[in-house]
Amino acid sequence: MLNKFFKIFLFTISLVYFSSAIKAEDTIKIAIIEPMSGPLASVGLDLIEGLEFYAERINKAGGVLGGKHIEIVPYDNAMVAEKTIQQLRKVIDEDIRYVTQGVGSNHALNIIKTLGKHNKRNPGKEVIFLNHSAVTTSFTNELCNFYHFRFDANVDMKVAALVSQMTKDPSIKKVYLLNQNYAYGQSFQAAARRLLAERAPQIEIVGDELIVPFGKILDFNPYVSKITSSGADTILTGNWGPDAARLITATANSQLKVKFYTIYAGIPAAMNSMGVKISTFNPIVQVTEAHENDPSHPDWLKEIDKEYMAFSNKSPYADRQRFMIEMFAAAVEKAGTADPTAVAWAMEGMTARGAHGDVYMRPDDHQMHFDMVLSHISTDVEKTFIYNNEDYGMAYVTDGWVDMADITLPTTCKMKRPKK
Amino acid sequence: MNNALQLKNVSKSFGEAKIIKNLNLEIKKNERHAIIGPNGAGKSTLFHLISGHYKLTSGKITLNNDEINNLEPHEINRKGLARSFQVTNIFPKMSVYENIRCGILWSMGFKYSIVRLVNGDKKLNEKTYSILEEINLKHCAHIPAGLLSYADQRALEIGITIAGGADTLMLDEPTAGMSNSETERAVNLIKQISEKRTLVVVEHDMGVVFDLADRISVLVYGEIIATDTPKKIRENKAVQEAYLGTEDH
Amino acid sequence: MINFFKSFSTWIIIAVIAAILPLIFDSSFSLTLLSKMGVLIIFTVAYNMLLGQGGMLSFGHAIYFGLAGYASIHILNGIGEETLPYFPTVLFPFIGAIVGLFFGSLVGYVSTRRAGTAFAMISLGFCEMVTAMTLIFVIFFNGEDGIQTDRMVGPEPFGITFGPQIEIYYLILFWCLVAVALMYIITKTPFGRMSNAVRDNPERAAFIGYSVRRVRWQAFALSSMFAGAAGSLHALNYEHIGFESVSVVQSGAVLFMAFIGGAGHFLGPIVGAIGLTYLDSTLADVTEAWLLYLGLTFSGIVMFAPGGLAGLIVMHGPIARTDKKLLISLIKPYCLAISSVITGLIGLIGIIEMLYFRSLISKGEGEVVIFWTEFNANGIMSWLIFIALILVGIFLSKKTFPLAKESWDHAISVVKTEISNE
Amino acid sequence: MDVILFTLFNGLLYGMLLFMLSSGLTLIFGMMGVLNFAHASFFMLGAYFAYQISKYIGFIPALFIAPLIIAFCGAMVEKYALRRVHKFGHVAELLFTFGLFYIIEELVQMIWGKVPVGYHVPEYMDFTLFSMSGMGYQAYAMFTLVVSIAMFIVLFSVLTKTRAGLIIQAALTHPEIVSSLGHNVPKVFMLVFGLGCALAGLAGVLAGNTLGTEPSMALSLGPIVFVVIVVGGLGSLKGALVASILIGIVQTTAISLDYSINNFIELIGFSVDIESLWRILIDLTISQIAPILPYLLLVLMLIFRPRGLFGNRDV
Repeated sequence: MLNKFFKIFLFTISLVYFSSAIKAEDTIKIAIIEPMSGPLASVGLDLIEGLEFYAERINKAGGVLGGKHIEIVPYDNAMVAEKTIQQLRKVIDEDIRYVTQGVGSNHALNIIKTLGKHNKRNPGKEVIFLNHSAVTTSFTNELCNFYHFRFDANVDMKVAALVSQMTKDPSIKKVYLLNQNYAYGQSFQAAARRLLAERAPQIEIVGDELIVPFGKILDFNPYVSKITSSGADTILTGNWGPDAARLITATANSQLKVKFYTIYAGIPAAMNSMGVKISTFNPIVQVTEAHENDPSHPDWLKEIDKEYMAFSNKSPYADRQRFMIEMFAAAVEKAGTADPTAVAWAMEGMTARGAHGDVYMRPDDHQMHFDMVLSHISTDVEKTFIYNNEDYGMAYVTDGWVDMADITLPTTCKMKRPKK
Repeated sequence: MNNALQLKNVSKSFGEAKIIKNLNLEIKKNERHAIIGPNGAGKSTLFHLISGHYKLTSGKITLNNDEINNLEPHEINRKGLARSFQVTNIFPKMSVYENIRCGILWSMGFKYSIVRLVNGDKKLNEKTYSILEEINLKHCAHIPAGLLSYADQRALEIGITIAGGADTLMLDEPTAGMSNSETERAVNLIKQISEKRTLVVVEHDMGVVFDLADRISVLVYGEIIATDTPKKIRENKAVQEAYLGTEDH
Repeated sequence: MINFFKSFSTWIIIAVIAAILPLIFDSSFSLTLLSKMGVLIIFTVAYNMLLGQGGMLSFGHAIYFGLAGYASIHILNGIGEETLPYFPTVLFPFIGAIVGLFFGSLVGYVSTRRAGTAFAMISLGFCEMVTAMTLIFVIFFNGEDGIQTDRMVGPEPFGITFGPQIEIYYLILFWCLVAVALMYIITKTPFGRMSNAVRDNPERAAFIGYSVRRVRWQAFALSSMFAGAAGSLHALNYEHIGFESVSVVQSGAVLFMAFIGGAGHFLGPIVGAIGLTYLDSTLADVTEAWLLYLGLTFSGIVMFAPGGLAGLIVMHGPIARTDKKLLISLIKPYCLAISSVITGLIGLIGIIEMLYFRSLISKGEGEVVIFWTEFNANGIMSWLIFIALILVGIFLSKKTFPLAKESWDHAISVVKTEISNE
Repeated sequence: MDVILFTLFNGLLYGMLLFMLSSGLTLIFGMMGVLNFAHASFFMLGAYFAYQISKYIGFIPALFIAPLIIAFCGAMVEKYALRRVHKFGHVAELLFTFGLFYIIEELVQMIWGKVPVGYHVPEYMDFTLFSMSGMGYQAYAMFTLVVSIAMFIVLFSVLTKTRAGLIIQAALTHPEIVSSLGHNVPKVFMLVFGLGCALAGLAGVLAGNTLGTEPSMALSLGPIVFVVIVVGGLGSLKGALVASILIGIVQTTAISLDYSINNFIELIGFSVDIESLWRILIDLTISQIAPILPYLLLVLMLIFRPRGLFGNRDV
């Protein structure tokens, strides 16, 4: 009986094996490894959809290298770190030389480490990691790697942007730090402490709290009462997901007037779950690379946004995906080949058009630099946010721009480069 | 000091209800001792107390002059006391052979070993078959125990009970629910196995009791009202009133 | 000697097949997958020492798997940084086994007093605590990032560096065979037999001289030990360990594998580990609803075939032994019943896929590919087709199932009379 | 004084939420022995149904209709699935509900998507009723508190005063008794399971809008429910109430305590100077480990007092 089972097993595995062996030569493939199942699947699927859209735009405009198309190949990691490694090995097997990922820094870290070993052990078969959203600062500091490029600002840069904006607001005198007790939250906390001391010594830190992450805390009232008694006028938090939504809801329900300075607390899914009243009760300030209602939003980008809307029935949110693909296409053109090493050389120091001036890939650490916009959620907007045809009835209003120079931080990266 | 089992001032309460009240009982070595009494007299509770299933509220129990009232069931078993249950209590998914073999394992010093194998052990095998023979179940050694007839399952349970080599056996209603011929077979089996052992038996069937027992104790509402030979018990007025008398109605 | 080979022939065949496999599937992904199967086979069989052999349902067995992984990674990193003396990579499962045994003995001691639902709850409580700790004690667990390592450390005996995946595969294969063989032998020892006895009837087991708690505790500790060995190999395979590996999710996964494969039979968990690992790695790329199918399969197995897949096969053992013809006579009614179920399932899968598409993706005109065919999730026709398939499936099942049951009853009654005649 | 009162009140609010969540499971587990792993899933379904219903006909109708639908779903699960599994024992039932947990989570994602849905507090209850030491309390929170207290009173009086309740009570302490009373046991079980699920659903309706209604809420809430029923004691409604409030107050108090072992050591006049692994252990404040405390309580309770605070028999 067991032998029979093994035969069936052999047969199916061979089927899959051979079906995946078919290769198309006239495309440049980019593998994207994101959650397509499990609780974060919607985030992953939206990102995949976005990348497919931007790649398709390049292809419609004639592709790269005289007609080659960029093809996005999705892989599911189900938010399990081991599966990311497993899928990455599959990507390498299928001879895909570019891989992109962004949800979950632990997954990005695994890709960096695994590719580091692969690229060292298999010269001539290098794979480039285009990191579109994983923000752990160390990826472009001590962990930096020639074959890793980050297109989003890292935690320190985002905190720097938040702090720069805070210094512009004289009403901010007392700030309360509240973060999740794990790697990301701790690095947010450290950066906030450091940058507040450096750039805004007049602001007093009246509370500094680490909480157990990932929705384990149901009741935020005790925290709200601590914040109330501390007399804070601003909460600086890296919280995301339910940890952010419940904090903001509890604050609004107890009528506590504070400002929130956040990275992810105001993302579209969060603002919909909190609802208009809570999202706008206190200003929830967040930092991004662009948003639709910004007065300086360029016309060409508005055109692309419109196309995106028609394609996906969603308002655009992550402009970094656009400039990542555009820069990648330009780098391939510049290198004149799809060979990863050449493309990596080409991408160093490259610029591309951004929503507020050019975006710039710093060669020292492969960290993208760009002006960042601070905005808060409001109902008083020209274009409300739309997700799968559902109108959220609110969107973002610009508080101000932070110049690229203000968030350019020194890097500790000592990159080993291959020969040209 | 010829007592196999001795109970001194034993009491057991469940919350407010006192089930066993200050009970004293002596069971001599190698005798067949029956405990009788009306329903709810506390016979099963008494068994559970002796075998360590329940903990005493107060009092003392000794087995071959060793105090056992604070021990766990398996420790009491290792001291040489084995019992059967009112409801058939075997390993229904295992074969008859394996049921008996499990019963022998501890007495042959296998303990919790993970380095010895049971299948190839000749001594173990022989002992198992000798017990199967004793209880007349050799012919169906490799049938799952759950498929046996009721009477055979009871016989198997007695087999498990004696397998460990205990010298004191306690049987809880061994013939309950059996037909006449089955009962006869069971009584013969019990007589045969208790030849060199001490036997304590709870039984409702008076025929069986008077046939089997050397001495009888009568338990009524948690108290022993008489302990004596069958003949004298039959003549005891108090017993007749409390127990046997009710049978006549 | 010949007898020895006969009784082990199935095992040897499996070992040889497993040794040849990487020659056919030499891609890094297939090797990773095969290695993962090896690791999970050890873990699942170890888990089944509790669930199947000992009758204890644990929602927290990943603790020992994961902690052993963390320990191995730390030691590997220590060797790499030369703060720890060299320890041969081949012997790493021993480290995991020791870690697993230690924690298993500790937790087992307090949690094995009762079996059943109380035990399940304690295990869940421990699992939640340990998972929370992995996030809080960053210095040891490194939070949600987990820890990476490089398995190429120390000297290279015979030129084996354990860098290439194929070398890790053979390492895992070797330990998988050793561990599974050991666990098989354990079922034949006095402890193994008493473990089953305690599962079936703890009361009776106590009255044949065995401490029920001690047997359970020992089963728990041994099971944790093998789970630890698997955890070490897991860490070597991925050169990474993360908090998922100690979480309820990992514990649930191993429960699924053991139970769907068949907890009552020694080979069941192996079948489950291979099958689910394979499906998990391939189906998940094809459909977003993979977890729903898994949940449905699991609940279906609990309801209709509590013996799991292995149970279904073993169920036919007596029939095959009595008369091969009887078995053959079952094939036709079975095929009819199975094909009617499949008809209904195709319909159900179609509906699920279209619903998923509408709620999650919903772009373009609504083209969705199901069973290599394009359907329109917004068009009424495709819905009608799949609903019709479900109805046909139900209708056919109503006809064919009684037939299958009748043939089964007939076959089993023949077997019963044969037995009683003996 | 103010702080203590305030902490107690917050603890009470949180505790009553836990009570609503777990009272249903106490009934189910106590009477049927079924440890319903999917109990929190019914809570989640309650929130989603309430979201859908309140979108069309308002919150108050949802408060009644959603639990009824859940009760029906629960009863059907019992009738067509659990009853089948019953003969394989309690562990099999637990396994089935474990599978059910996955199924409900995926079904919810299939119908409502994977992002949180916008289920909000109704406007007419969204105002500050009173404030205490600077913190405002929303009318809705008080409404929830009143409903949960009413729920306890109604349940308690039904169980102690009515005939049906007495039968259930009897069954909670002596499960074998019901059949000997000649009652239709499967029907009683079906009703109890449906009722238990409905209670979880009601909790979902009331709490979904403040906790956030999303597919992962069942997973994050599930284990805490077990803690309450074990600590409270098997089948004891009173126990569930006390345990819920106890856990609520313990958690709330723990969060407001920023003390670590190190603080304590310093307080008694020593200073510890260790780097490395153990440093982080002694620097950890009570507020940081607050969420682990319930599970610690669960494990300790099962080890040292398996019958819980008010139970009559072991788990």
